[in-house]
Amino acid sequence: MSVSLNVMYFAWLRERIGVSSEAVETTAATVSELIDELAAREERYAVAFQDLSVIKVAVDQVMVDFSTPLKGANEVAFFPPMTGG
Amino acid sequence: MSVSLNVMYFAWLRERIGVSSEAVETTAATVSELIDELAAREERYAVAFQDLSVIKVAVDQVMVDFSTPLKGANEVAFFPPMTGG
Amino acid sequence: MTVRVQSEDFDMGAELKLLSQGRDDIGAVVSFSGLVRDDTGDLLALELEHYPGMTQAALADLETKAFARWDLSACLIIHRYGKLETGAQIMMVATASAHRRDAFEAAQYLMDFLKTDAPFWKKEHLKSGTRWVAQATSDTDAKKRW
Amino acid sequence: MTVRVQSEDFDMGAELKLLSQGRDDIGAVVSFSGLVRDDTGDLLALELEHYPGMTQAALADLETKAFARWDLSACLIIHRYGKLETGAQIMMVATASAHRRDAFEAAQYLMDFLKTDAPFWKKEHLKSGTRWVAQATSDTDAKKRW
Repeated sequence: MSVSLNVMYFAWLRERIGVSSEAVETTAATVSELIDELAAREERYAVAFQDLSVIKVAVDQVMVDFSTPLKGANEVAFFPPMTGG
Repeated sequence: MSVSLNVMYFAWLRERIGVSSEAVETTAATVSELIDELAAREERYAVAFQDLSVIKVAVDQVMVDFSTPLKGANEVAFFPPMTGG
Repeated sequence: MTVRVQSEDFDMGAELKLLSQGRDDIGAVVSFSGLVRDDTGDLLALELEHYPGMTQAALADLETKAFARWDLSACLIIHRYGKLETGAQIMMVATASAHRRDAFEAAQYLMDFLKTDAPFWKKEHLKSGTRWVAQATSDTDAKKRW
Repeated sequence: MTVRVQSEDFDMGAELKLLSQGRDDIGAVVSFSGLVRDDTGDLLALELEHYPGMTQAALADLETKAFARWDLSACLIIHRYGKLETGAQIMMVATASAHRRDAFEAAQYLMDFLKTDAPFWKKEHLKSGTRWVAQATSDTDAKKRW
């Protein structure tokens, strides 16, 4: 069963992928699977998701790890480690 | 040989002794001896210098301990532990 | 407990005044402000991006944790986004307490977590091009003491 | 490095602005302000006495030590004396540095030593009479960490 997610990208992830957010139809069960799906789409995604050690993810605005299930999720955001303050 | 000192009192020491500063002619060689001399003068001094554990002293505006010699000193100040800030 | 995320500058003095105004239980106010620094003489501007849906909640969550841990009377975080010049104010935190220790520790705690847990990203506009600021190891380390 | 000992109030915001004005090497400014607090509802005023000949030098000495120990760009201490009402500003310190850690630690250091090493004495004017504030054990203890 596929779900529709609002997928967001920030900072250099946004710049590499070229959009700040997009609607994604996916059958991915977890964040990891979603990343694999995206990376398989096009070169720009593959490049952006190359090194997962410098990527963080939030599901519905809560920071989670890559194994988190997407069941019931609406918004998934990918971004580099934060540099506020 | 006696020297002339400007002796100052602050906070409750000033209140107990009743003056904020006075000229003192003394033959005391150290701060301790000066305290003994003062305490022997009058009741108000004896009361003020009763508990030396709550009294600090500065000689020429530098904090010192009671054994410090008075040779060459001009100003001796007695006060309780500081409570700034 | 107040959190403001805005592009406009803020008036540090006015904010600090407001924090303790009309209160007689505050003995100590600590503030931190972060300014755009130019180490190399190469910086044209600093650009801050954030995740609007998440930022406010992330900062409010930090304040809630600080309140639970220290005896605080008041707390404020203001964080800007957008393009900022050298010397400009990026953000501020302020903490108020009866005692200085609580105010100091809570302000440091807020800063240490804000650096790595609030969804902001900095991009440097340099004479030689642009560069995304990487998270400092010293910042991930700083959190460990709490 | 600036020290001011005065009876008049001061403008925290203006002082903080001055501290970093026209400089691009400052990334972090930390300030502390101490206010007259009324725990019991019994306080009419707080009176501060100091030792004019010694105060300025004692505070300047603290700043010199802080500069020697941390990487500071600027430093300010303002301390008031005289009779102050509940809620009034008693004093402030501010430290500026490239990095927040230096600014935070130096400000705490200055406060910890100022509390017990600067020649100020506080007298509380209470509804029930007057009382000289005793030095807190927590204040003599606080210095030991440095």
